[in-house]
Amino acid sequence: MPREAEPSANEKAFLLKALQDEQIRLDGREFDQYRPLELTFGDEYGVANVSLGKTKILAKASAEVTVPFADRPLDGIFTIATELSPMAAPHFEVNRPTETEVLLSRLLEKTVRRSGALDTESLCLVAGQKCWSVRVDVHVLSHDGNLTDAACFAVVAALRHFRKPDTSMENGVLTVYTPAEREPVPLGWLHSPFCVTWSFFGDEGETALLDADWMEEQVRVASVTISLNRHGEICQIAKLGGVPVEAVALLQCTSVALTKVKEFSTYLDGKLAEDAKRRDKGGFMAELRAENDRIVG
Amino acid sequence: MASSQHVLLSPAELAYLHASLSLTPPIRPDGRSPTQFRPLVAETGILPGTNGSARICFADGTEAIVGVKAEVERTRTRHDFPSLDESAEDDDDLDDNQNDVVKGDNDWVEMTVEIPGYRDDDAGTVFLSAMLSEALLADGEFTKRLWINQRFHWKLYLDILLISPPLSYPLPLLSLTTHLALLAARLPRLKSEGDEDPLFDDDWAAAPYLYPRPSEKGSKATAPAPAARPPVTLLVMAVGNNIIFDPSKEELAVADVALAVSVGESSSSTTSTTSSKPTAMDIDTEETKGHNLRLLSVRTIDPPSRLTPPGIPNASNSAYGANAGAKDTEKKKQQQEQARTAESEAVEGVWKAPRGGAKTLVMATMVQKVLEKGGVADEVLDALDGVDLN
Amino acid sequence: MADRRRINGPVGTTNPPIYDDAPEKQSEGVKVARSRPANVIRRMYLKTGVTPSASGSAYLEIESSGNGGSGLKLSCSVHGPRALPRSTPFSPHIILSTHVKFAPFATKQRRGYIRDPIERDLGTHLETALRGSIIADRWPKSGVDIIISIVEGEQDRETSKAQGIEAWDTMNALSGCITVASAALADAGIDCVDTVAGGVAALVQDAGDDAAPSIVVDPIPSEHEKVLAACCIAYLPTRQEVTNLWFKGDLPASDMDVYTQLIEKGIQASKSANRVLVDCLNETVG
Amino acid sequence: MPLDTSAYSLALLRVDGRRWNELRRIHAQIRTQAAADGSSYLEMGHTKVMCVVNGPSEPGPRRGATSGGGSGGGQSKNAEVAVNIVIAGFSSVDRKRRGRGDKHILELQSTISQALAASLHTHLFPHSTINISLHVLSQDGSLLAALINAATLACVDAGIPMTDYVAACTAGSTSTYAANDEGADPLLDMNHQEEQELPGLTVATLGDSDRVAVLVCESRVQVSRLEGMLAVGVDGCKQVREILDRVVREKGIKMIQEGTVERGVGLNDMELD
Repeated sequence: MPREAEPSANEKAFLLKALQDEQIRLDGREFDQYRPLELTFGDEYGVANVSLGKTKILAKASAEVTVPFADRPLDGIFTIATELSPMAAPHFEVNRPTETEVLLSRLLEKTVRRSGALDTESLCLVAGQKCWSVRVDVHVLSHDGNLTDAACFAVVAALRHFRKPDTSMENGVLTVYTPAEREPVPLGWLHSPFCVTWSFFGDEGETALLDADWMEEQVRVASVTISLNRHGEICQIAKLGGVPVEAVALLQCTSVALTKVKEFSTYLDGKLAEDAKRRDKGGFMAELRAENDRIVG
Repeated sequence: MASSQHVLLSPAELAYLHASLSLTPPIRPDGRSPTQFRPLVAETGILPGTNGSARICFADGTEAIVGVKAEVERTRTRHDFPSLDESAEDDDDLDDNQNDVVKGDNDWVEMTVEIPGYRDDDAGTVFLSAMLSEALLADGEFTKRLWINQRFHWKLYLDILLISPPLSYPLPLLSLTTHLALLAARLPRLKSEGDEDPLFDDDWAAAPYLYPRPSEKGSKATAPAPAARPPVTLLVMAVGNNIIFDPSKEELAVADVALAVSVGESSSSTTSTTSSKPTAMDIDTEETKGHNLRLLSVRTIDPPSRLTPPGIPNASNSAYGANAGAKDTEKKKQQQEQARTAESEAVEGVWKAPRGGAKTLVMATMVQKVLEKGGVADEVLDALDGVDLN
Repeated sequence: MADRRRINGPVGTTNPPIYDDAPEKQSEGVKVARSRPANVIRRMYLKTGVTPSASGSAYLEIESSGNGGSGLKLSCSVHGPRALPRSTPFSPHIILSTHVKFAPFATKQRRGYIRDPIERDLGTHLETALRGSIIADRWPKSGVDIIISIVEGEQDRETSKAQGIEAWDTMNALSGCITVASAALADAGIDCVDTVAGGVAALVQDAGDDAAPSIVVDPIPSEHEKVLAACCIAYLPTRQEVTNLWFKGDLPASDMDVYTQLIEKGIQASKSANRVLVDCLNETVG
Repeated sequence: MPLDTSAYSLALLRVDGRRWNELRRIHAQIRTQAAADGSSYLEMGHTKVMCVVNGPSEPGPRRGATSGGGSGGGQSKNAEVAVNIVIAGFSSVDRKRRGRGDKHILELQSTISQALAASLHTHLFPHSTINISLHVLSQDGSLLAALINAATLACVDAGIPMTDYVAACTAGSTSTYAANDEGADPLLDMNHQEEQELPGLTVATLGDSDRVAVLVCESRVQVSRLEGMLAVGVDGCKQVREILDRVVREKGIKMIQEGTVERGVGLNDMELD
């Protein structure tokens, strides 16, 4: 098993000294500044490509009809699958979840699934017999720190962009329509949570940074991931151990996180609207119109 | 494998231990007699959230907790031949309700063993749990206790936790704890009748024990007949011809053979029903007053002694001049010859991991020592009787 | 644990069709009773060197009961002795690792690809049986893998799982595993003190309630009304030693004689199997 | 949400009769097991946990435990804190079996490991492992808090040097996330029923300070509620710390009185009162 390469002692010392004595980050960002966040959608519905600096994440949503769990007959199934492959960093192995992967998938689970962002009841087709199983696969293409925030953004973007096939129920017969028959419909979406991760440095965690890159993550002494939506609702907070941090500092982190989440939210809304405009050619009816371009042979 | 963890004893220590255990009578490192058990602390009913629970702490600090939990489960009707089942039994049902057959199924009991630091699909853990459940289910009587009516049964979950790190082979500890937990287990009293959906009495005090007590006031038993009890599994080992019970980790490290013997005790009433087979010996059992023991299972445990490092006899130890001046090929050949005999033949005072199996006679004696009247199983069961069950 | 490495079938269940005539046949109660004498084991076929890529291998087949059921077919391959991975701590002995796996199609109930507790349990028994026979200190710092696949587990088509005889079948499987692994070890040229072979004996109750229980070797559970107790023994004939003993059943403690007889019969069965084993090995050498 | 907690607004009493700032009964014991280097048993209400600590010792083969602190599997300059949690099948009302690969358990393990690694002086034991094994016998809310407290006690018993106690407790709020009422009260130490219905968080602080080692919130709650909950939680941690400290002192005094430990062997500053 290849071990994660550790930064050298000099690199660590340099980073810390710059941070604490000069108040400068290695890449020159402000302490509460994110790296440039970019989002592109794929040709298909439900594919979101997110890059945060050198961290790149692809999320793909898909849906299929299955049998609901016996103990929750009225709910659909919603799963988030995260896999860190050797593509992202050499120390990740397939089929052997590292701690990073477990924590990442738990965070996504708590942020998106348990906060009820997706209305799972709307996924039910026939109670106890048929339901949609919505699945988001998160692929980390490149790992340069702060996987959590990027992955969470990608998952939310992919789900909000996704359209599932339309269905109808007549006389007990369930019909699933192809995209050609009926325009696919978006998922029942309730709110959009985003993760904001603070990293702490110094003996008492007195320096707090947003969006730490890989190098900074190696040196940090603690971190807290706060998930919020733009209505100011906390969906999840996780400070899983590490050096203790003043409670007041955590409260400040939360309020800064709220402004960041509002920025994310606006950015995503804008991107979705842009993409919808690009796709909107008037729908199926427009295609049938005679004004369409004809291929003149 | 849990029995063969590393024993940190030198070959010299092993040889000494083996020698002292081979004496007649054997001298054990802690001065016990061959059949003597280590002292233990036991309590039951420690977890009010369970149907029955027990905790045992051995003198060496190993500790186990067992919780029994029961849930009502719908009995699956067999899909084998439904048409036959229904047509044949539907009309029977009406008049046969009183004496319908109480049947059990081994799936009604689920046992899990947790050993800290070991995965639950580790070979050793699986072996332990197979051994414990094998003994419990061997006579087919146990699952019948879980029968409620034709449509429902209790599903019994037995969770066996070893709290301490596995210092010695945990089998006897886990088995004794399970025994006590099952003895202390109670199921709510059934209020409904026949095959209707089961309804239970809320009064926990009225709940009957899974294994009914023999001499409770108000019970119809005229004589204090020995009641059925859950099985106990005992660890027995042999060094030479000496048979030693409840071996500690160090003793097990020099064992020639180790056996796990499961012994159950059935009440005389159930014996008479199960052993309608006229075995000649059964006639005596009916008469006896003591424990009505039954042999349920025997398994060989791979003794960790096979993995111990061997000592090197002086003859082949170069530090003692064994190889000095061995230059010509003649001598070398001789040396090899010597080495070979050294490898196969025991040298007094030099430890060698046991090879091969055990003589049948020794094995038979081991089992007999457990089972004989006034033997170790009798003693253990008597001692467990002394544990206060609340 | 979910099997994530393979594509699994769709969720949800379907009941298999049940044909009406099947129960008729069952209700007639046609049961093939045991035709062999009580102390004779079934015929078996053993061949070594079946897997060229392994250092040693063997194949064992035990004829079917003639009850429309299947026999036992086992294949064993031995890899090693070979160096242990560098991370393993020093061991003065060879480290055995045994894997017993039923093929998914070996029994009536489909077995998954991940080993279940029964298979792991069989592996432990096998390890105990073999470790007694191997001269382990001739290969310090090395390991050997013994892999057995049960290609066909013996099972009668007519008997259902409900009869609870599966537990006895595993004993027969274990005895086959021991014999075939012993042959494969010999084929691999790993030094043993003796060839170990497995044998099963059972205390059975035949049809008719008043018949006294009798002891038979190499029992086929479906041939008998009820199996009261059984034991599987791994025996080294020249040293007259037992390396593994597995007894299971329900015997009154006063019945020590029956227990002893059962063990003796088990040894007898093991000796018979050993004869086949030795013949097979002689054939290969000669 | 089957239960109605509106009763609280009437009498200001919670379902189990406590006021908003009351802890449940905490009962703890240390040195419960002879075989281990350190051990403890802790009850917070009906949540019952046992902890066994072994080490610092030579790192053995790694088996399923989640580790923190030293990254190099015991090869680093700091001791590795390996935590292993077993949640007994009988611990909850409805039996629910969790496998060892369960992500929730792995998360708990990692949290406890990293929380303790920051408080224990792991740099004193390079190339070694501290094995913490936790058993959950009964669950009634505040599980993570109980686990952290039990682990702290067991580490004290094992005599591993540490900065201070890591004490944990839970805090909640009477408002659900939807209701935006300002009159919502914070609650201290939630039981299982309250955890099911109300938003809450788990806080662990280091010793007497306001410094938060662990903060885990898994439910949806208005951001304005956070401050109140956090304040109550931190205050609760201080109370818990007092209780833990008392347990340790009482045990220490008893051991000196029984003559198990000689007074003065590294215990000079202990007051026998």
